[in-house]
Amino acid sequence: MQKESFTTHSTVSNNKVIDASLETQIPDLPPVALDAFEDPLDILLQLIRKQKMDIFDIPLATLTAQYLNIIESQALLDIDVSGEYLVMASTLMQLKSRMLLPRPEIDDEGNTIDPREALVAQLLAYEQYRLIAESLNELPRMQRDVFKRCVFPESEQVERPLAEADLDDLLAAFTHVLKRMKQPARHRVMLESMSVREQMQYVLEHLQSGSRSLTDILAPTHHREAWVTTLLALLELWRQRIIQVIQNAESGSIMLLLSNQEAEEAC
Amino acid sequence: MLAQQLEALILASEIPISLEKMRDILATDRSSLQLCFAELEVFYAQRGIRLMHIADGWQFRTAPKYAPLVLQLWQTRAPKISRSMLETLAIIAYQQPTTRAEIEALRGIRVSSSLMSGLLERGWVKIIGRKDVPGRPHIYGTSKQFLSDFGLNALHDLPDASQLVDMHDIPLKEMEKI
Amino acid sequence: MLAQQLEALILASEIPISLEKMRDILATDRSSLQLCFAELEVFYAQRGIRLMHIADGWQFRTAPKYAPLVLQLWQTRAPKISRSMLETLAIIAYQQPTTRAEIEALRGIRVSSSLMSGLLERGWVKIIGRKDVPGRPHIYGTSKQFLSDFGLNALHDLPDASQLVDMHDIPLKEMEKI
Repeated sequence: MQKESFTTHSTVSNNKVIDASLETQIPDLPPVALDAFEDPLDILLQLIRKQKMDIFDIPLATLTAQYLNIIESQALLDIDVSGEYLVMASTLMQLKSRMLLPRPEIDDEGNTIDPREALVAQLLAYEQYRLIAESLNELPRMQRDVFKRCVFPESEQVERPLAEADLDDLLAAFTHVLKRMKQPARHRVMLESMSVREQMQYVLEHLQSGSRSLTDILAPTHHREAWVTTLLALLELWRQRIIQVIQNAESGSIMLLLSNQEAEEAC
Repeated sequence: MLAQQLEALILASEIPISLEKMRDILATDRSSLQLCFAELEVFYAQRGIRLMHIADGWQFRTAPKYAPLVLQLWQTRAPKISRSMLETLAIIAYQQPTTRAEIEALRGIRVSSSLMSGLLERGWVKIIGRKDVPGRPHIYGTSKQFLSDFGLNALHDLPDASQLVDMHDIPLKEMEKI
Repeated sequence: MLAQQLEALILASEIPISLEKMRDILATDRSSLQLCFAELEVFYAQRGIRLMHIADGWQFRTAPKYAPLVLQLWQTRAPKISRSMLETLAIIAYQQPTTRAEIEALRGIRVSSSLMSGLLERGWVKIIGRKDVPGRPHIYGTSKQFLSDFGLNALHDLPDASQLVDMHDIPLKEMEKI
């Protein structure tokens, strides 16, 4: 085990200073190859696995020194990014100092607490998700490994409807409401300032008790901006899949409902 | 082997794929390709999907005799405009005149030509020129049809762009709370 | 005959078409359909296009081995996903329903809004509700699109993770300090 010849305290506060001499102070730094944005847990895992450390008995002093050395040499300039690394550094140092307590910490039942326990659990869980991410990456993925048909011409006997019926119908219904209200075409005075966000809230409130028809939702509004804003709010809620838009029959009424309501009903 | 390669290319292609294009990609000679296409045509002649020669290219299409079935499919479920198409339309509406590269930059993912041609076909988007940069990319804008379909009188009737920014901020702001 | 009808319907549908939908359109019983699908799967197993059972439906897709050829059609590279995005997706897939705080506890770092909105934008992840705790954080889950894009039939087809540490076994309180 190498001697720690620098104080961890000054290392952290000088994090952005590249000090090449530090590297020579830890001669047996393992060969850890880092991408530009390797996460703190990645660095720790690589250090532990490459050096075949016992993850259930991590030599904290060594690991902390190596970790600090690595983040030093990475010279992370982005404060947001480097912040994450510094938080981990301070966690490691805090754990290290807790390990040095003359009397071990004891839980309610009188068992000794290993301060490293939480970190180890997190490392193990994280390591599993890294492996899962790799296996996800190996699945045949659409647009990378497999491709599907993206245009749909059928035999001449089939005339495929032009576009998505629901959106068309949604917009058609909207223009229909406009016409019915006989809104002057050139009316452009819009003093009332409405936000899409407010309208989203309004729509969600009205859907709490169950599904409502589009006409119901649009009925209380009286001018063009309100309709446009409400429509945008609907589209946005739909896009985020918070609501569902359902039309059972062609030119039938369009029903809106909360996505999770349907999910609950399906259960 | 060649037949399988052709099948994959034909299924994935956005336009009827020509013999020349196949030759370029597969580095094969014309006559082997022609032979192979003939074999494939026979192979699919009795299937529900057919290999058809259309507009100087090859494409898979449903067999004509199953047209009533396919129509039934659309009766119960109308074809959908994808979310990506809707989003692209919104970007074009607010950013016009704009290019595919700009749309891609905003969406952060590739915008396929089938998506663009879908919007063009639907009549909501039109090509209004070419940008004077290398490659001379198309410049897109929304059409009259778009305005009329969305019940808008003119483009400045589109809800304020500041509201749009508002809209895009919602998920992000909400997330910050977590 | 049934096989040909199925082929036509599968080719014409833009999303994987379910057995129930087929049953409705063709007025056939489940077991004949299943038998027929099994036969078709075998029929296409050696072709350049494959019949695949995905997201609870059936779809024709190109065989994975021809991906490099197909990519030549567009002269683009396959879109790449960052490792952090895949890790976050993996956590959501296996821990769903889950919140951003839980994801952050597992990954040990803050999960950026752009990462979450990237997953939402791709349609792989959706907000399925809000958690009834202060701040009412979003609850995330994976979508049908996720299954479809990763070629999975259902969530239980995800790569085996029987050894998976249950999130709730991790002392989260401790983690928050980290």
